[in-house]
Amino acid sequence: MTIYQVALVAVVLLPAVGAGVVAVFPARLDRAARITGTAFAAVTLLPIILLPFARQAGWTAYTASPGALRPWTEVDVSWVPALHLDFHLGVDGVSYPLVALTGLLTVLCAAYSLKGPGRALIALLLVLEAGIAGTFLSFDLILFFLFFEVVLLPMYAVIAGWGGDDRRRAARKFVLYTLFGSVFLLLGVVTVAVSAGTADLRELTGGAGLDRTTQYAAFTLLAIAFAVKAPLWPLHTWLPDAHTQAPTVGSVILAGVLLKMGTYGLIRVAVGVTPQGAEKAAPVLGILAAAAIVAGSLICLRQTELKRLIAYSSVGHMGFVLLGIATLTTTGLQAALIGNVAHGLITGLLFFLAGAIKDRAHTGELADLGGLRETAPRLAGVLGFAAIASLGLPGLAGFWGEAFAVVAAIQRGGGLWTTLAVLAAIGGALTAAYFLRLLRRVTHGPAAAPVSPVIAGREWLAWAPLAALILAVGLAPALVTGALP
Amino acid sequence: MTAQSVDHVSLLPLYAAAGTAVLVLLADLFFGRRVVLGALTAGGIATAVCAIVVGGSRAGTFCAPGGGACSWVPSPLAAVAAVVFAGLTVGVLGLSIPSLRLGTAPTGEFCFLLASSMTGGVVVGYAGDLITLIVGVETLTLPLYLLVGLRRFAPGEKVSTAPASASITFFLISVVSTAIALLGAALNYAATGALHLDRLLNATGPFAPVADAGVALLVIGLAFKVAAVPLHAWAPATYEGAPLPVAAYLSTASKLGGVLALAAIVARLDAAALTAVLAVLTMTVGNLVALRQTRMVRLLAWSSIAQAGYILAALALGAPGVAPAAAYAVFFVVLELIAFAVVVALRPPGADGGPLLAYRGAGRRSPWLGASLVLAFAGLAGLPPGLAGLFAKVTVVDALIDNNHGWLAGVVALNAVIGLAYYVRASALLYATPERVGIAVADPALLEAATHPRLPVSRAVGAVVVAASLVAVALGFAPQVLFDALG
Amino acid sequence: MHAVIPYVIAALLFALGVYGVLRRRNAILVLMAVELMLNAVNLILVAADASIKSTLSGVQPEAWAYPAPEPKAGAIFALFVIVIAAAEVGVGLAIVLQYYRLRRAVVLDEVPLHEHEEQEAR
Amino acid sequence: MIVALIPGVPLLLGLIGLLLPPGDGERRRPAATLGIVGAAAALLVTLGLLLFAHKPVEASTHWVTLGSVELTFGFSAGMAALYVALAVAVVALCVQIYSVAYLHDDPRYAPYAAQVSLFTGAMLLVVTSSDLIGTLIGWEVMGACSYLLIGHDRRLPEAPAAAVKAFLVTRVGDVGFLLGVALLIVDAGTSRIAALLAHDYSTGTLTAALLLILAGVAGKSAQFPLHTWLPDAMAGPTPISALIHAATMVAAGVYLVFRLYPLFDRSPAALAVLGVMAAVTILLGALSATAQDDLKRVLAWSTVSQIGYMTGALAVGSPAAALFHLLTHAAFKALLFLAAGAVIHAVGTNYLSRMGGLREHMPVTFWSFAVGLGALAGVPPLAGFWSKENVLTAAAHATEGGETAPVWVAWVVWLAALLAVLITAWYATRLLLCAFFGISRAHGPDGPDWEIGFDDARYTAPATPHDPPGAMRWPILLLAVPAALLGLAAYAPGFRTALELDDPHLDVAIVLPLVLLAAGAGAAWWLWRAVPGVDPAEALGPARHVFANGFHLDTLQDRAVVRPVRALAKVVTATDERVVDAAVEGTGTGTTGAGEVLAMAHRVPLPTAAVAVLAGALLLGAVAVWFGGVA
Repeated sequence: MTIYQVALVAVVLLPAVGAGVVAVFPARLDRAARITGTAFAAVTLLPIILLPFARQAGWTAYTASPGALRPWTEVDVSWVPALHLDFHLGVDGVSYPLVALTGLLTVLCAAYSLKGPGRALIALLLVLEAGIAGTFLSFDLILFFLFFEVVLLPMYAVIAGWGGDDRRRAARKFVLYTLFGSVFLLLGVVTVAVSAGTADLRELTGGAGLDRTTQYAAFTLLAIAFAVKAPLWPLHTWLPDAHTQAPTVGSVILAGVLLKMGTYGLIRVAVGVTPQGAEKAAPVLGILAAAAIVAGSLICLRQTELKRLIAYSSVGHMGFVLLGIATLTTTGLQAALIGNVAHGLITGLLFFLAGAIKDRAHTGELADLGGLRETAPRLAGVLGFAAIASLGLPGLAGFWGEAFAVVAAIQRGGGLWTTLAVLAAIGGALTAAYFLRLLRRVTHGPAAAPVSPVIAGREWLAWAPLAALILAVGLAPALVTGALP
Repeated sequence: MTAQSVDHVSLLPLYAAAGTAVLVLLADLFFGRRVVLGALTAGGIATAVCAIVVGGSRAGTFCAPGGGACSWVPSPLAAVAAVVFAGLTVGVLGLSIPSLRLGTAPTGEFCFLLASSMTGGVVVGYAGDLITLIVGVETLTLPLYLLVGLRRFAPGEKVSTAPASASITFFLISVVSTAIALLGAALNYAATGALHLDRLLNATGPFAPVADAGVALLVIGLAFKVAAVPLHAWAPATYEGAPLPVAAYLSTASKLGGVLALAAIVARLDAAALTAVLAVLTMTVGNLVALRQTRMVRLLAWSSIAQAGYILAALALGAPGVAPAAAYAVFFVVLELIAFAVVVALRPPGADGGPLLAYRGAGRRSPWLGASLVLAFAGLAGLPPGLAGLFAKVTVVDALIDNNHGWLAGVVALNAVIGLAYYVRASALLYATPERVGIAVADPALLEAATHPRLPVSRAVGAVVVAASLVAVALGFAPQVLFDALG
Repeated sequence: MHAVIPYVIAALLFALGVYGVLRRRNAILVLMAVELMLNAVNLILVAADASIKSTLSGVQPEAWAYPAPEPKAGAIFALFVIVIAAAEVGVGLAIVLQYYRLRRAVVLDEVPLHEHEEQEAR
Repeated sequence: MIVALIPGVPLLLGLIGLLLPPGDGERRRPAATLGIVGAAAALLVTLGLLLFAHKPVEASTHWVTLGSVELTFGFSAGMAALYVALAVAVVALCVQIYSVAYLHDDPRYAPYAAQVSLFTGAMLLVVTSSDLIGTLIGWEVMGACSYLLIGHDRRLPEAPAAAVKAFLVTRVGDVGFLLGVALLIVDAGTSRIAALLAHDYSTGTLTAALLLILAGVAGKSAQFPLHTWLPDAMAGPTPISALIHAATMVAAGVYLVFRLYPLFDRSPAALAVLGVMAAVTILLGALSATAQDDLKRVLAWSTVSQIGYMTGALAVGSPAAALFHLLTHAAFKALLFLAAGAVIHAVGTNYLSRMGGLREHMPVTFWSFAVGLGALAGVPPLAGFWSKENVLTAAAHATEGGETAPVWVAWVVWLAALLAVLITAWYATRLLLCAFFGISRAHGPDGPDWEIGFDDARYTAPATPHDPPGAMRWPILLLAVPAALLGLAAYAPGFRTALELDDPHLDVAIVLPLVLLAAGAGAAWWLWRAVPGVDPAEALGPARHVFANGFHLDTLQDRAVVRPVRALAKVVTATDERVVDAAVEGTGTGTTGAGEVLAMAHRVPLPTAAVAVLAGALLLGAVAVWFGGVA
């Protein structure tokens, strides 16, 4: 077992063990438990940093053809042969940025919670990290499903335990709706595994061993599952409620990486395993993605609550990612990958900021906020930065995914895709509209509630890396797609 | 007629189980309570050991002349079932110890009945013909009628008729179901002349309708045992009225017995349509009604009805569905036992399950018990961290899709969503913060601690919780062990 | 025909039993109705023993599909059913007695299936 | 890679500046230093390249490959680009220095200075980038900076709205820009401008792409119909107006068309659209400028009109004339705005109706204004005269045919441009007269009032208006030089070759515009003399209202775009809540309801239950017998 394989397993195992350790700390050692949990999250970054050194060749541009899946390193241990389940982990250029993002956001959230509401939250964050990283690293379909499910209950607990006033309902909606999506994932995954006789993604990628009909059926099932998670309009309504009610760190993880499980799954599993199905369904997916972009933006124009607005903005942004995937061109898929990471960084930052604003002003209603640049200029500055990044300003991370989703749609050509590109571009303009409306309400205007301008160290700690990465990815998108041509 | 040669070795599990019953009876006559309990525990363990020693590959015994059809057939499934029955018996005994100590039931009788029931369960697993099967099922069930109603009230304690009502409900409906099952077996016999399971075949020709009706009645009669909808009305009332440990036994061992009996039938006779209808009805109605339950045991009862639906879905496949159904049943009984064990631990000895609201905040007061219950609920819902439950669901769905029953797999999976709704509600309640009271209270947590004292957990109950949880975790991480044992 | 009469009687008996179970409110009488049903089963089993050979060999064209009928299996089954019935009656009477002791009645209308829910509704 | 320094230094210093703590007094010094150093460094590098580089400078490196599209990160600067960069850097430097004094008490000066740096850097990136994606980055960063800077003023309720409008309207244009760029890139497989210019596009693709790009150009350069943001953008601090109007932002569109001109030259349709757009814009801007009461709005509308001249020149096939006018315009418009800032600083209002008689108190400002307005109107020999003359000549030349654009387009542009000479002269004269001549009307009954201006609550207006302090005066004087003399640069061969400008030849054709100029100016003066102290704009009669409101195009835009979008948003939100989400919630409540109904059904006594159970058994048995045999 090479050091890289150890690292691969450690990425999943360390947070899980950390969660266990934090959970058994007695209540009076609460602070020690929280520090321990954060330390575990931080230590998990080490194997994550180690992983890219494992690659021999390039950063693999992703294609859905047989044999295209060439992991940098992998671990394959038989687990439950009766269910085609192997403990098969691997990492490549598609999954690595997301794993790194997961690790980063978890550390930031854990550190952010050091002065927060208890050790159980940190334990749950670690479980979430294990589940999400496991999903990204799974090279076995059943294992993928298993990890996909791991995050459900912890996320429910995070929302229901630390959320806002209406948290119960929101958490229930989240967990039931996403489980509803998982139903389709289960059926799809098992259909594929049963038809192909294996659940190994390396063998399955490219649609090997699946006939056309099976691919159609499986893609439909898988696409619905991932569309719920991503979420794709009109399967998105769990998202605003969950985001509005979730605590800050919950929203960050939810928007930052949890949604990415849907898009990642779409790229790796749905498109990867059932390419013929994807080809057939691409127009539908594209239309829905464009609808998500436009509808998400329009709905955002009417939102009156800060976190709800940001939540709906996710619908629009993930629409761009899905549009990129739907084109099925390499450009589109790579745009989707960058868009994934960018959205994770930007929306993560936005939710941190929304949390900071709500903590200070004790309200998230746009009507009750205002004049933030007078009362808390730095907070307003970072918020402005995040908002401008989110509306896709070139030079910042958000640009690449959105612009090149449009480019990919044009590349695909034909009346339909050109129309979709136009709609998406218009959606981009609308995105600017609602973010400017947000800024105008929150930062401009007369100062409303008295807001403390002091920004705590933990807040800087959480914001600074994200802001720096937004700029870095914006200037050098190769950070996500790989440095090599 | 020559004397049959009997392979006593393969009968060892039966001897052990039946011997346990006799031993318990004797011990009750001559020794104190401790010895009785010890005898039953030892007997249970002995039965499990015997079943493992005999294994699943020995030839059958009590065979009809001409070879082939035997009445006692060791099989991997039978061995696993015997071990599970023994384990459940010991577990339920552990759960009953606090209330037995309190004297709510006569120890000797209680233990004897439990041992008898275990014997019946073992017989069902090994049964090779319809007679043995039905006798086994009856042996499993008959003592339970009594156990359900076996409740002594201390002087001064408020006398409740609930156990007696539960007992009579269970008894009457169960007896009717037995009659129906027997009628089915008789009609089938009349049309095909087959009693040995190996000789059961689908009928053709003019008597086929009679045989079909027989099979249907047989399946319906046995479906009573697993509380399949629409033959389920007894279950919630009975669980609710029965003492908690007995309810645990009803929803685990008794259900497992029903599953085994059904599996024996549907594996050989075609009852796919009927079983599929039963499955869909059972899981849907079970889950829907469970949504509205406000009492813990009723919630568990309805949820276990729904779970039976998933098992029936696998059984609708016929022979290929037996192994998945059995696997599911084993995962299920382990998780269900945890759930009941935690409920017993959280309630005062001899109390009933109580309303759900009584569990508010229990997970914060007793973190370990709370964690176990969450593990059980998550598993029953089919989600991690209850990996055992997840694998159970995957097993069933895998089998259904593999055998072109995708639609049924879809129904199963969708029902899991409804199921999660109430499991998650119950789990969340465990960690809910204290309810606001009308009067101003400085610290609601203190008030809650005062009004909801943390009850001491009996060592036996704790041991059951720990053991069952460990088994669930182990099965979660190594489900292949079970699949290997069943295959 | 040879075996019609026993079957018809059995059917009538069973139906009578079912009717009794459904209509009777007295637990003892319900128990007896169940006994009727079980006896109907016995009748079928014993009658089947007598007619099974002709059923299989006379009518069945591909008789090879069925092994030779098991000798007197029905009668043996009937014996077991009688035992089961006896056990059930024994247990049943015990339960009914216990119920009677507590409620001074054996009327089944009073047996609720939903006792506790009403209290909770408050 | 030295070219990269031109945009790189201001951008980097701008980013660093954003991190500085905002504050007063001594803490402003680092911010001011960063801002001035950034602009000065860009200026020096540009000057160095202009003096020592003899051929176009290029440098590029591989950036990222996205599928089949390869992006490079590169810079190139031909001589023309360097001249534009020079103009940008000079204006930016002036604005930075000027702002130190203009915003001397503003607590948010630090982010302001940093944003100006970023703005400058972004414009320089547009100028020097050799890659369309780089251009796009600069293009959009400018938009964002304009948003931030226009919204800078915290005491103006309309400032945030104006900022949003500026960003959004340009962003709407950018939808087209992005799509056009995407079309170009996808077809060519690269985003290097040189490769794009050499690529052989089909007519359809090219026309579509260029028309889409024109939408972006219209947005950025405030061309009809996307010009509406520019007058409102006057809510920003005056130095920012100078920056936006003179060198950055509005110039970017013109420069982009110039940069891509080889492509435009292949598409008559695109040029025709551009020409019509230019003609409409020239007249629209000029006419609207006649009736404004707000000093800055007059200048703003004049910018709209002057940019129209540039796009008109492009349309009629003379990018050189366009660029020349861009440079002279940069000089005189920067001068005008900075001088206007001085006026506003002195009198505390933007409104011409409150000004008057400033000539005596503010001689420096007056003469700067006079030079600026003269250049704007095209009075010889000031800068504007030469460049405008070039545009008119080019248009007249194109009316004879032989250019890519259709002849009728050349006619339209030429006529519009001529007519606008008259109007420009009129409103320039009016502006000068109203502000600097006549009696002083500085204060209303309640003293100075601060409707629009600069973000400085602690500023107290002087008792009598006077010329601004040195930090504001010197930039004005510095800019007056090119505003007066840049036109003569057309005689400098180096400059001419760099812009590929024709030799200046003054023939009889200049008489016509000069007559028009004289007529316009004379008319204004006559009106002023006829009824002293009354705004000549009164003479416009009922048209004044229309002109003052920019032909009500704002209202039209509101009715045709903003309200429908809002209504659509309302409908979509309602649909989302009442249909999509309601379906989800409905499923939930429906399931729970079904559960309740079923639970109710189970609350029956034992005998009923027994009947039900047996009935169920019977039913199932029947099902099994009827269907089971088949299955």
